[in-house]
Amino acid sequence: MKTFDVEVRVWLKPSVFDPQGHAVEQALHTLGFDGAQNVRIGKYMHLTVTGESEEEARKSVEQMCERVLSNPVMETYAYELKETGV
Amino acid sequence: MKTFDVEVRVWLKPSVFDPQGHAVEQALHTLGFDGAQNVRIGKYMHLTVTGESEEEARKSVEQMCERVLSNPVMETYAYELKETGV
Amino acid sequence: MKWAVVVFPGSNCDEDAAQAVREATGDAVDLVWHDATDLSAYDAIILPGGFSYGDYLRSGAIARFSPAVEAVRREVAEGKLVLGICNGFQVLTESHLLPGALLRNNHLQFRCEMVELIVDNNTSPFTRAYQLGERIQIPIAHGEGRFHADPETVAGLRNEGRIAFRYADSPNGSVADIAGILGEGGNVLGLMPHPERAIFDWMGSVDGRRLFQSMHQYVEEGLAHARANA
Amino acid sequence: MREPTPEQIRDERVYRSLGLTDAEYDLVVEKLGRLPNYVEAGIFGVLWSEHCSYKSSKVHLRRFPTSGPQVLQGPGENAGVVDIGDGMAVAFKMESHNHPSAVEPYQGAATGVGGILRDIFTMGARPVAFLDSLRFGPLDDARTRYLFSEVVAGIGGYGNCVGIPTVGGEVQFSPTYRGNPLVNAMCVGILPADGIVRGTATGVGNPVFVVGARTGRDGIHGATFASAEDPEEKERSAVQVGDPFLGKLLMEACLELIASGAVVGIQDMGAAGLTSSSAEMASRAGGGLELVLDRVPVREEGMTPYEMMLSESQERMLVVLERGREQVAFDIFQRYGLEVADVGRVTDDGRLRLIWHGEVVGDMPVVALVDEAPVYERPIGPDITVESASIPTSLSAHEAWLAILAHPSVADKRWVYRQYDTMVRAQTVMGPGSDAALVKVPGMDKAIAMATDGNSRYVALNPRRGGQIAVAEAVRNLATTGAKPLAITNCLNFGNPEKPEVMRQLSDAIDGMADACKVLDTPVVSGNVSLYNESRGLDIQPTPVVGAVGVIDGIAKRLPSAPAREVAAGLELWLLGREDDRLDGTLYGELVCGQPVGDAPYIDLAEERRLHELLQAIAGAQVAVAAHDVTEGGIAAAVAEMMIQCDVGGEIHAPVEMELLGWLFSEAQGRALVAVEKDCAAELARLADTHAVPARKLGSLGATDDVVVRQAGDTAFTISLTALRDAFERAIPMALQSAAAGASA
Ligand SMILES: Nc1ncnc2c1ncn2[C@@H]1O[C@H](COP(=O)(O)OP(=O)(O)O)[C@@H](O)[C@H]1O
Ligand SMILES: [Mg+2]
Repeated sequence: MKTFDVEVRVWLKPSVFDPQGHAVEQALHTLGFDGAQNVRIGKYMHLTVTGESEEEARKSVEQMCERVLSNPVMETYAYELKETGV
Repeated sequence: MKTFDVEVRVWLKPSVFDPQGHAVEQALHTLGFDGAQNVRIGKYMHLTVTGESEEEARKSVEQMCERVLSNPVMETYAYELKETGV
Repeated sequence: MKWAVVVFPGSNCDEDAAQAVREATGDAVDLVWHDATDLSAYDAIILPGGFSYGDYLRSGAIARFSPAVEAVRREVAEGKLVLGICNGFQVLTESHLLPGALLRNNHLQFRCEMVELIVDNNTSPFTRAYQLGERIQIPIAHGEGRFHADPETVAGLRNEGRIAFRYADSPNGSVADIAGILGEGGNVLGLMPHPERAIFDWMGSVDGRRLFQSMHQYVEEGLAHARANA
Repeated sequence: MREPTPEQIRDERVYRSLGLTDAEYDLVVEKLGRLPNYVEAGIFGVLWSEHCSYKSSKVHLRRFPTSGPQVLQGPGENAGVVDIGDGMAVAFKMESHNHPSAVEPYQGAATGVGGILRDIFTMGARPVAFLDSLRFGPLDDARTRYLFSEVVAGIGGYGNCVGIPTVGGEVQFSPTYRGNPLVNAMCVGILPADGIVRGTATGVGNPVFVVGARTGRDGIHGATFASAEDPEEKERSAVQVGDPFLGKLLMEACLELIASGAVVGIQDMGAAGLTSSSAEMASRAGGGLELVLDRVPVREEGMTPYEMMLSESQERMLVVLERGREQVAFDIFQRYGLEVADVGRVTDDGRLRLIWHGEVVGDMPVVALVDEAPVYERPIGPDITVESASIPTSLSAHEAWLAILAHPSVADKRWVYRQYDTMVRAQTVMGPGSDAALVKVPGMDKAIAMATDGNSRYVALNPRRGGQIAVAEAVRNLATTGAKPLAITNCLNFGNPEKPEVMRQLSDAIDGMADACKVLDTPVVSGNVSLYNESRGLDIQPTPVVGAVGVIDGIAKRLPSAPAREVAAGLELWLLGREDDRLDGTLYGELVCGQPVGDAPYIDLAEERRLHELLQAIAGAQVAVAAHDVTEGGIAAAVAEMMIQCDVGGEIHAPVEMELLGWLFSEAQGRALVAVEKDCAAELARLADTHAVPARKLGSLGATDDVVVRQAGDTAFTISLTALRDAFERAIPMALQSAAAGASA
């Protein structure tokens, strides 16, 4: 059994309005960070998973992303995975 | 003036209890993803910034992170920055 | 004495706080827009509950950059009384006028109900009308009220008598059951429960009145003292 | 993507995907005198959709009574308005957000709350309360638990943030809603009786503004798909995300703008966004509007006129100002950091004209869009035969009592409402947990009473009587607190109107509701219809939901639903209304048979009205300590709820001539339970007598820690109050314990 470090990022699909990103962008402008644009805020998740192989671990992470970690109606995800301690 | 793509990740310090990560971990176990452990949930932010140079852009992103995007009392952050269209 | 209630975009307990002050003390209250740069005309300032800037990013994180919060900082240094209720408490921790932070409730839900508080300090300008150890009924209404601070900070708060109120039965997982804390100078109080919702009998409790009356008494005594010395 | 040409729209029947039938398309061509282009066809499609035009229900809705001396504004505006005396009025309305909530429960519910909020403040009213009426499948299903948890979170997420208390509502669970949950939200606002603002675009040359959020590509075709039969189609509409923070700023800015007197007309951009708001405002004024689409602030680049007109981006309003006073608007909106754009002007040629890049891209008669939208007299199925059934009494009274209190429809809803801010604004006198909510009118010794109700089991069994009961129950909840009922709003959630049997349910239920509104003197002042509530070809049970509003002058008169614990022991319990032991339509019957059985429970509207008047008299004379109405679960549930709430047991006596089990669980209407002090009992009996309402001493509180049921002098049985409390309080939290499993992060 191997253990893998996984980082998942989940964000709203581009067509979905992100009120939080919008409000934060406005706030950044007020504070003088005029160059900040297109702010979108999503989730960043860190976890460890176990699996016989990297392939198996990837499969399970993908399932988790689709079923629990993201809401496919409005979100998209991406993840990175690497074996721990290697 | 150059434009940079920036990805910021913010997460709770290890000493701080993360109830959301805990709840997601439980949910994953209920669904049979027993190997999922140490789930921590933070924020993932995407934005673009402008600057004369990469160095200047980095400085400004660091300021944003420290002043606005994270709260050092309970959070840590990391970011990646790269020039767009390059 | 004269009170200010600062209104941030998204504040929603501003009128409630003003109503409570008028009812409990009979004093004059102004609602002051967040772009105010000078609050020196006021004897006490309330940062009210609500969702300033939608609580986006972190509650209180954006409001703390308002000109009014800079003005509050100056008045705190002058020894004026500043009361942050719920979102106001969050603004105070975000602006480091109070230590610690308020995180998402441990059960992840918004929670609104009457709770029992224990008065842990009855010598501050905010709590002098209560008995030490008294149990009072004040409603809460928050999703991010779990007080967090590192152990040294919590020990410091305890040793300096700066824990003003504790929950009898914590509704959110706060460290040391903290519901409200005092600032270093004793003239800033942040608390998650809403004393302005415990003013009239029909609200189910009138225990919030004495908080505003404590502040009134303290300020009036100070003003009388100043007049006598003048 | 290139838009289809007018000819392609005709030849390839593109109009079908825009929600128009062949016949409707032909009618559009006839009204226009030419082929519609893509944006025009899209506009007709949404405005003639069921959601916007009420084409299947309109002929029936006319049978509702809508007037009365208390009515200041009936149906037709953004919300109804009634007079509450002393120069004040309340505006209120209820709306459904069923389909969006089935797809994305959190945002669906949140945007439902945001939408109804805007309907209220556009009337010039300060919103003061929300109520939510929810229906889900059984909680043993993970998807249902997910929907339920997220819908509740979404309602709280929006309501709590905008700072308006959610003070009441209901949640019912039945297999009929498994594939099609219902989310109905109601908002109530206060305004001066002479301060009503309407959604009319009058005054030729007056400027028209879009204010609030930018227009994006969200929810294009939400209104059309809300009425589509195919669930796959329903899902195609993009998810709209609510921004309660912006919603709050928009509300404050609009109320300030209205107070400035510069507003001629204002309307929310709800379903079908810019299309319905502009067409409806022009229609009400009998005039026209010209919109320059290049000036609409957009969130995304490259948006077409079609997308701009059909977008359902949230938190936007259309405002017509008095010419010359534009600066007032600019100043106010700037202070709130909101966008405001001058997008056109009022015309007198009766046309909705759209200009883009200097060209006319759409030009349609307003009358054809709104007033002459098709109206259908859909076929109505045969009369529904109703038969009283004899229901097997296989569940013992003891078992049934516990099972009923543990049924999630009856069980304690604290898990729900403690996620809502029920007290913000600091005017809540009675919040959730009482029969009706009471919210004070600031600065006056007066409170608005409100409640929602709608039991679909009764309507499924006997639509007409079920409709009567829906109104009677909602209104009774007001009277039980001592308030005077004034008017109702409603949401008619039904199945597919193309099925004659569904139209029969709709028609009969409307007749029943109208009967009750007439007798109880509570006209219908606003409402909403949601059809095509079905999944996999199965229609939901017909579910009319009623939101009732009343007033109580003098908050000291209010009757809570249970006495305070300290005063409870020693109080007498009285039953007002008739004795009944029939199990028709009861929850007991459904528990035993697995489905609704028999006729709907007994109701007599004249008796009902006398009861309501009696309850007001009791409150007015301050004779009673508490009152609670008898509804689902019958006397057994009502007694248990009162005893659980005050945490004091007691005993009750069943009449000798009644079948005990039936008597405990009958859901006969027109009844209430009252707790009185011994000294006041005679006065209570006298008042009941003058109101010609049967009244009987049912038992008393205290003396025992359990609930003792007696008949003919003997103890029939005893049930532990602790067991009842556990059943009642734990049912929903326990069912949800595994809910986290279904929820996404
Ligand atoms: N979804 C909800 N939102 C707010 N309050 C609710 C909700 N569901 C139930 N409640 C409250 O719980 C109490 C009991 O509801 P219910 O059993 O439907 O009452 P009733 O039978 O008197 O109509 C009421 O005070 C009601 O307002
Ligand atoms: Mg009731």
